[in-house]
Amino acid sequence: MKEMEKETTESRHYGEFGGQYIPETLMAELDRVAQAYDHYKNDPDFLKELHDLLNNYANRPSLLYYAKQMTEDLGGAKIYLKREDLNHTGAHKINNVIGQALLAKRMGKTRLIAETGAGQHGVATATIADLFNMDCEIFMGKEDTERQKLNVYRMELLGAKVHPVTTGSMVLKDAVNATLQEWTQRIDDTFYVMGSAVGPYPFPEMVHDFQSVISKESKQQILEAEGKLPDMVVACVGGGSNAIGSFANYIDDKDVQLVGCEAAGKGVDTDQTAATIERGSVGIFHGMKSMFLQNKYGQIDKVYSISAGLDYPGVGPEHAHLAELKRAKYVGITDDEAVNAFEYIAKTEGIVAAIESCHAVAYVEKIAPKMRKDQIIICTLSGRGDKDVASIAKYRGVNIDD
Amino acid sequence: MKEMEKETTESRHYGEFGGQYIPETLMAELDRVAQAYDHYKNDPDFLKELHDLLNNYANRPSLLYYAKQMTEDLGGAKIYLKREDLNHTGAHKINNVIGQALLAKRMGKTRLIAETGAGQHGVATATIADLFNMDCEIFMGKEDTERQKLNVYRMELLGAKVHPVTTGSMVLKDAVNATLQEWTQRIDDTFYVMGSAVGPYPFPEMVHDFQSVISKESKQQILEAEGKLPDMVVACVGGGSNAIGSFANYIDDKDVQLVGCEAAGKGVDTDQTAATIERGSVGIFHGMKSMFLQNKYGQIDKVYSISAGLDYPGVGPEHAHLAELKRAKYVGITDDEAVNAFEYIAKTEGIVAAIESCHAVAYVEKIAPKMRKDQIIICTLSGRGDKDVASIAKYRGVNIDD
Amino acid sequence: MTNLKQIFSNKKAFIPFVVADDPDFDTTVDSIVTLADNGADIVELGIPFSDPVADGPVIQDADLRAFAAGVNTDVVFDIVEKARLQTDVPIIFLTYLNIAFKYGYEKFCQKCQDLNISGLVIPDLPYEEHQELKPIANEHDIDLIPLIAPTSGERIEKIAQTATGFIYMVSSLGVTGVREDFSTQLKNTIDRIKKVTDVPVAISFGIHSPEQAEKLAAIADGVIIGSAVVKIIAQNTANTQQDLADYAKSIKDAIAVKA
Amino acid sequence: MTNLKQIFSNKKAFIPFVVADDPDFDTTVDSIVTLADNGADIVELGIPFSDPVADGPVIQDADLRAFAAGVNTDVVFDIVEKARLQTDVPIIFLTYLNIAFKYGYEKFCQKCQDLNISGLVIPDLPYEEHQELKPIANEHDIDLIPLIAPTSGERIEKIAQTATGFIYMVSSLGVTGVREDFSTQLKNTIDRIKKVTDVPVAISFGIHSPEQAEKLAAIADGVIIGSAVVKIIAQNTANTQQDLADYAKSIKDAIAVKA
Ligand SMILES: Cc1ncc(COP(=O)(O)O)c(C=O)c1O
Ligand SMILES: Cc1ncc(COP(=O)(O)O)c(C=O)c1O
Repeated sequence: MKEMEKETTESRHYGEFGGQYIPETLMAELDRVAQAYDHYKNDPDFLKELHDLLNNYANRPSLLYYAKQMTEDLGGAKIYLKREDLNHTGAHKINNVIGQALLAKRMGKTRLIAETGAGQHGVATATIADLFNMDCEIFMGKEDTERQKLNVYRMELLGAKVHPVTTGSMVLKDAVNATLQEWTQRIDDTFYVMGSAVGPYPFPEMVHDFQSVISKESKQQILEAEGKLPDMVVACVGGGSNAIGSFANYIDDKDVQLVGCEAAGKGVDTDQTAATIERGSVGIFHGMKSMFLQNKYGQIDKVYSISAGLDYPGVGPEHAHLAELKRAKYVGITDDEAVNAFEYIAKTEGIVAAIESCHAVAYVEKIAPKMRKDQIIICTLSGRGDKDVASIAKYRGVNIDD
Repeated sequence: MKEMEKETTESRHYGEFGGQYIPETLMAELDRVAQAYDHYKNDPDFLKELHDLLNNYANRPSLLYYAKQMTEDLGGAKIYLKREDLNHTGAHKINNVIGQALLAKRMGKTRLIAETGAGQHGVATATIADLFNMDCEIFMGKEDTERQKLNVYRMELLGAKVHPVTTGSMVLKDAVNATLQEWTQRIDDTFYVMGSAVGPYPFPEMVHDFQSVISKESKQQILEAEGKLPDMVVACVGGGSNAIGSFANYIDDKDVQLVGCEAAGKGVDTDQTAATIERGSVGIFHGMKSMFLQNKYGQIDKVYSISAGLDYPGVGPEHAHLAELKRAKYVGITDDEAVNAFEYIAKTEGIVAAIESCHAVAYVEKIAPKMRKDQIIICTLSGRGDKDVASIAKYRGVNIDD
Repeated sequence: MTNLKQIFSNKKAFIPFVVADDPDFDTTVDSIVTLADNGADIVELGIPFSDPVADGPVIQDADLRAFAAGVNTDVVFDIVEKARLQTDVPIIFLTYLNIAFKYGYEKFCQKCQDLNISGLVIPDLPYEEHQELKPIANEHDIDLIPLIAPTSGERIEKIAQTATGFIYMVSSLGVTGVREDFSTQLKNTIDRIKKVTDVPVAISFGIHSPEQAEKLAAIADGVIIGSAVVKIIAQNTANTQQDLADYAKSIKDAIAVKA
Repeated sequence: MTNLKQIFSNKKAFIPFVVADDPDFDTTVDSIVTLADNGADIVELGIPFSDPVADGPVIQDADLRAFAAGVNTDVVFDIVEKARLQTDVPIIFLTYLNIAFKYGYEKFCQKCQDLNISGLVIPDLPYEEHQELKPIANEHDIDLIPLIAPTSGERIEKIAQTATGFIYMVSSLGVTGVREDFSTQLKNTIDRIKKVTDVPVAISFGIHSPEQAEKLAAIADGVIIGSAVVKIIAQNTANTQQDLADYAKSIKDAIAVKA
């Protein structure tokens, strides 16, 4: 966990981004979390338990899989897939949740709260709450609870209480609002498990650190397999947790291109988009200064993507900074491109990948043929796509209702 | 793969069970399969490719997970879970499919056919067909295609052609019939990938061998973790593939109790059951002599279980033999018990396990408290339960339709 | 052993197939008698099985009609008993092994002997397993009629050498059904059989018209006609027995010309 | 700096809160004037934000009504301009930082100064980040009014020491709303504040009845009443302005007695 120490120095801000724009009611608690994290991130005992859980519960390390069929079919760069879909609960989310929940436990908390959009982060949080014998309450936009009844039931199955949020547009951002409010009202025994690399310091840092296991492993794995670093790392970007985890250990390797794939929805230039970095502007929301989709008066936009996990009007501050520095590049991928990629990777590799992850796959399909055969791409498959099969069928006009 | 050589000697029959009760049209091809398998099972090249795929595609070895919460809650034997649910595609089925498809490839076949009940084996077969660039056709009872539209779409997504079978009761056994018929009509380029440890020789042997990686790993893992063998190994039994794989490397260790959990449906003594060994009688069907649920004239019964994967009127011949020898014990677990176990393991360990696997978990819940704390149970979690959440909700009267 | 082999000695044999109890008890009795009276040399009676893997849709449907009528193994025996009051035609059973196994091989064969059943055709009992039934059948003067397929390859000689009664030759790949073309391997296969045995060879699967029957009778010792006969019975009209009689006669004539 | 601090010098201040453009432009202008005319010492005007994380349902609903009326930052400035024709009551804005940020801090503060806005309450701008706005606000004679909560702990002194205008004391855990009980830590917190600064302390969050206002005014320098006022406006009847006037008077009376 060396990279942690390094990456976290001076990370309350990332250039002009980041910070702690959060009600005073929470500030003292945020300080406590930050201090606790500062302590535990260097605590051998904490790190041992974290690694033990990552390996023996989350099923890490995840495979770095050489996608032979895709590589041959696309006829350019060699493609490796970092298989976060093979984690317990089926996505990268668990890496972060284990870390934060472990910190909560060390801080003496007995109750976890979290926001969720489609339910992935809620399920991951409910899962770890079981493992740690903690109470768990999940806040989810009412519209999302209705679209995702199955995931609501799944969370309840795992023993979590799910609160439908009826304020605002009743989707993910409103769930974040509600979770923050809940935290305001009860901090003594409660820890807010943030679902992505967003929010006020120290959340973006923690999430960065806990997810950086992705690139820590992939770097080792690619060196073993190929004896050299990749030329490009590609990951999808919702709040940016799997992407920052995929990038972290390559940020100082200037020759490694970093590409984040945002959800362009119906198109970057339409209203139905979630391409924050391309289409958004600097703003302050959900505790951080970063890029947001917002109108000229700073009201946060409703956003759209076929992918529930990318359907967020903001992005983690470190990504905003990497974009500004041009250290990473951010591209929009439309619903159509992502759905095509979903089908493509299923047919070529036999992998049903999350529609979120397929935004990254779609970019690989575009870029790999333009690269040389001795070049290497690592693409993070952030999750599995079982959850998406029904909506892809609907998108294709196939009726799959029972 | 040493255990392969050992276990397969003289396994055309298992005591009075097994054999090759199959139309003459298929016999020569079956012989070719048997001969090819006899050759390749000792071929270092074949074994190397097999292991490579198991490790780098199927995500093996699977975790042997110490279920601390369950152990503490039940207060008896130490419980370990063999986590086949963490395999790519989410169940043990892939182990076998990789093996058989690899054999098919070596035999020069270019087309895989398979039966499927709920769709698990069909999805696994379609997946590997993608990887090997083979054609794939799946036979599925029409009733099942209607109950499992999502899995039909999933197979199609993977590029397989799904044939609804309209003969007989239009469920799993009819799908087996139809696949056998299809094979009869086209053997030159086609391999029938059998989905469980059933059918005529050499299928039960092959499936045994390919699935025995489960116990090969678990034995090594438990010796590392505990320095001794388990006292009991528990697995659910549909056709018996995950169970035989879980038992294989312990069969000669007479002190290790082996327990197979059958689906008792509404109760072993009701008509709505699939508890083949407890309720069935010796018969000859689907190419094998084994135990079957049938009437006194030998007509095969309609069977029932909440679990689509255990809803089969027969069982693999090796299990019939192990039952006869009393080397393994077979117990019926009702729908109710399985659903309770589904909820129990979700709440205690944060694992949403397949309803099939939960038949084994239910037995562990009963037996562990009666065992000493220094005893050890290994329970195979044959698959993950994402596919079952909707039907469990329905079973509990919760409406989850979109 | 039985007299099955003799039947083929001076003519090409016509062996129609009927599913027992399709669509009811009396019709089957009538059908046996009609076929016997109109040229059938042997009647093959199918005992329905819940899962007839070796049969095509026409016979599967007949099985379903029989089950709807309440068929079971004892009912089939009763049908034969009733038919035996009107005809002595040689009868063979086609059924799946589990039917005989569950009845008890000994008891099943005893019952067959009592009813003067000459042979058993069991599609899911290949050479490798036939020892489990053959000795018992033989004790009761019943031939276990083996099947040979164009795909049998090296197995042909092995199977033919131990055959008694006749050999049931599967004429084309796939399950039973009415087909228009036949395997070209057919002649070769029969030649190979003839080299090792003088047990007659009857061809099944796919025969429909008198022309087809004639063509196949030229290379074999008899023809087995299943789906085409079952289809006539399936019509289940007042004319069915007459149609059956006409059809049987047309086949018998077609193969008799060449005899 | 501004004259905000002075307002508290000889009385307990009454600071009602109104959401701008709820339910429409004219009502807000009227409400400001009514409150000013009936005892409000400062009017706190909320600029609606799409995601008011620090507000409870009553104020969230008011925001929605304002958005329905087409509110934006410029509209809010227009409302103040219109109200300024009728009243000189000190006005402060409550808004979220992104509203000011997106407008441009400089431009936003200039506009405030032009309209004689005395202060800004920004719930998502804590001490740690306030340097990004405070210098600009101060240049334009605007107080950045800091919040202190019972949970602020060690932060109390740090925040109080740099406060200008007044301190916005959050009286109970949780978001804004009408509550019946108040934190017992309240008095202690105020004592700690008073030890390090003479900047007045006004209490917000949860005040509903004149009795509550009276009780809190006893320990603080002023009371801020949000949800209770917004609820009256929400009724939106012909009597609303009269109700507002009556309510303002009752609060003013309650706290005046003790002054
Ligand atoms: C599978 C998957 N990938 C990606 C994301 C996007 O989140 P992030 O950008 O934080 O990785 C989500 C969020 O739910 C997800 O479930
Ligand atoms: C998860 C799972 N477990 C168990 C089974 C039962 O099969 P078997 O007895 O061959 O392991 C199935 C069959 O579909 C399954 O999907």
